[in-house]
Amino acid sequence: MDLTAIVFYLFSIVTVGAAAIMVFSKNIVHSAFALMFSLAGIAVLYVLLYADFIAATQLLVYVGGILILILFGLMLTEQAVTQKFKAVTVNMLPASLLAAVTTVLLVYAYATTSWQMVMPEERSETVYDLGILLMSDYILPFIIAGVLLLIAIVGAILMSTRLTAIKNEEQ
Amino acid sequence: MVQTLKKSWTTFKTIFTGMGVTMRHLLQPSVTLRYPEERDELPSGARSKLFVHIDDCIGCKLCERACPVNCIAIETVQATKDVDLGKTSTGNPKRFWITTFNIDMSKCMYCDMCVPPCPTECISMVPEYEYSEYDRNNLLFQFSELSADKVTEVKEKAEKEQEEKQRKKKEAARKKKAQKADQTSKAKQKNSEG
Amino acid sequence: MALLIFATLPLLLIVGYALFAIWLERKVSAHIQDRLGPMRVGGWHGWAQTIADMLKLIQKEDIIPTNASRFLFKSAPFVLFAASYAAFSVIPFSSAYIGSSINIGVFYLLAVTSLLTLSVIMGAWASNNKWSLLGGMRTAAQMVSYEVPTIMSVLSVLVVAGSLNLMTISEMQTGNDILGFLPNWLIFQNPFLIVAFIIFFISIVAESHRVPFDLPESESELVAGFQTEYSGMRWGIFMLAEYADMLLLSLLGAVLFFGGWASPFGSYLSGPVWGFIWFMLKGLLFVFVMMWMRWTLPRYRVDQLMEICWTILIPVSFINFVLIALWEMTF
Amino acid sequence: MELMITPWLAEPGLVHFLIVSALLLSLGLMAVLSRRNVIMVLMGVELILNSANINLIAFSRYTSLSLEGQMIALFVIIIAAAEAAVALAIVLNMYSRFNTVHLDEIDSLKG
Repeated sequence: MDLTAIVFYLFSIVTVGAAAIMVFSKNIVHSAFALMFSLAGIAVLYVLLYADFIAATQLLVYVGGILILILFGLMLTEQAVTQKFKAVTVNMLPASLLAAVTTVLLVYAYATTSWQMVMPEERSETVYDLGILLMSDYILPFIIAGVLLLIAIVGAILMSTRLTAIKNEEQ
Repeated sequence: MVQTLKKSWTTFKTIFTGMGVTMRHLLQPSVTLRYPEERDELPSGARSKLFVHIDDCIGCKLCERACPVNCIAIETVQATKDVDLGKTSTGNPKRFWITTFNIDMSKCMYCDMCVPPCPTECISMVPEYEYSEYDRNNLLFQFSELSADKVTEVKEKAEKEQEEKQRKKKEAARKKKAQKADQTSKAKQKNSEG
Repeated sequence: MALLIFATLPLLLIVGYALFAIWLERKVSAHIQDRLGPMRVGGWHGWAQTIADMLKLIQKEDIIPTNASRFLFKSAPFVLFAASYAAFSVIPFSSAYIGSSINIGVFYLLAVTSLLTLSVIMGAWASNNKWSLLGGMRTAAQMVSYEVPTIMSVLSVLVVAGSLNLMTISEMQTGNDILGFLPNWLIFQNPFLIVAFIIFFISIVAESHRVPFDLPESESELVAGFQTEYSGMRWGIFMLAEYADMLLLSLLGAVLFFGGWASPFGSYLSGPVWGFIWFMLKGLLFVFVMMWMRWTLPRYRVDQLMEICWTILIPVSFINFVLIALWEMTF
Repeated sequence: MELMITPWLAEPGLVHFLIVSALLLSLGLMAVLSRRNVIMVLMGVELILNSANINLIAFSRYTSLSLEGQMIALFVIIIAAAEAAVALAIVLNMYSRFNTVHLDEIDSLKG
């Protein structure tokens, strides 16, 4: 086994294990931190797939942004400030059945398909090519994504100001 | 907008003023001393530990009486006639053995009232302030230099002399009485004769 | 094996630097207050004081609160330190040493340092203590907010430099050609970069939570913020990570604005060893300024902190970014 | 059997990454279906998005998709960020109105 294989197995175990802890943990904040380890593991998998820029973006956006938002959401909804909080699960049987069936089907499909593979391109960097692509072929999605983010920010701010307005009315 | 710019300008200016002040203090020598190695000179007349030149003490007990907290304890024994205790450095003759001269520094409140009354200037406050102790009893300073044997000897002597004196006194008194009685009897005789 | 030695070099540097910086902090604070500071341990000006303190911390009992979430509580300091140590791998210490000369250097650094926020929340929540939680939430809010002006000012440097690789950025700043005597540092190449540098410096002070933005651990109101429940070597690692973070951001500022390992005298006094010395001097200068500021300025309030970020720094950094881009296009 | 599996395990290729992503997808599905807490459901959605991203990037490395796959993954990340911001604002609103974050207790259409 070479180093790549060792790193791959190590971090896929971390990723999947942390995801499992996230799903089955009783404490919802533990779930959130398990998600952090899972996302960081996925970033390492991206590096193994020669996608260094995406890996850094994954860390910056998911771990540094979305996860902190989620944690803030947890703390602000007063569910997580105490250790005693118990997570409630419903539909355990159908959910696990569905998940198991999905896994089996997908793995079967992946394993039996004969993929049209090409020899992996040895790239030293992706940033330059990604930038060229972003500014040429993908310029429209890029602008739309920017507008979408702007709208999302404005919407989120508007909603949270309405939230304070509602609270003030109540008082 | 103008307001904001002005505010920002004031912010920067005041920050730099403050940083200038701290930089000046960074460069100037420190005002503290590394205590056990370096220390300030005490001012003259600083009140601290009491000290007694026992050789100069004449046993007048003025300091004991002056002390408001009774931290000085003196016991004296009068010297017998056959010993000459000498003179103090100020020229006063010494007449008492100082058998105890204890100062309890744990009681002392540093009022300095014992120092001025001393006629021979033998009690004084010395510039020493590091005499903390683990045991409170160690703060009881004994200045008397007489050994226990000497003290008993001196006491016995003094008692003997006292007895002698008393005996003499008594004798004298008896003699006087006898004389008086003699005189009166003689006078009576004269009267009866006369 | 050689790789392992190569990888532990920055660790030695960080530990040595942290010992020195903590000593320096105490000396600077003492001298600013007209005191002397530690003088006894180790002879000359008490240089061994922090080593003694570290030995004491190692011996101390490691206390974990009964109701703490044990795994998270134990791992938080290590995640924090790992995040800030991972970021050191892209810092070019001299023209001969860089951990990994990857093409997305600055981006990677910013991405990895965003883990710091999470590990602080981790430790804060796991302590199960209200001071810790308040401090942790404040830290998270502060670091997330100040990441925006940091990234904007870094981006405006990247517009001028045209590369994300910190080694390339350092290399292009060697020599002194501007006006005949000024070194080719980026801050002299574009007048708007001075504004960008001021914004960058304010943001890194806030990101490494130093005074006047030390709300996460403001002693007088929150005991010690997120590290309230920590003791012994775990607390020591928090301290180490904090100082490492300070050095990391200072060195980043040195690379981005002041030429990294480039000598200020052109080719005179350059070379790998001198480069390392110049680089550390530049970084330590920023660290010293942060210490100097700590003993000058009072602390901001939480709402003031947020107001400075969102109403002044972020708009100014955006406008400045556009101006820098325009300047680059015209000249 | 052993002879076949060992070299397959020793060299991680496309299928290995796809299997990891399949596992993540089913775990995300599980979280979405079985938890009552809105934020937990959101975390499940993030996991599903990530499993899709692993697929995209794996394809971009091992097939002729080249960098296009990474490009799409980048847009997925952007959209996930926008989604998280809006979703959490909605959750906070919901909490202030219904005083709960359990999905099955939020059943009235009028606020």
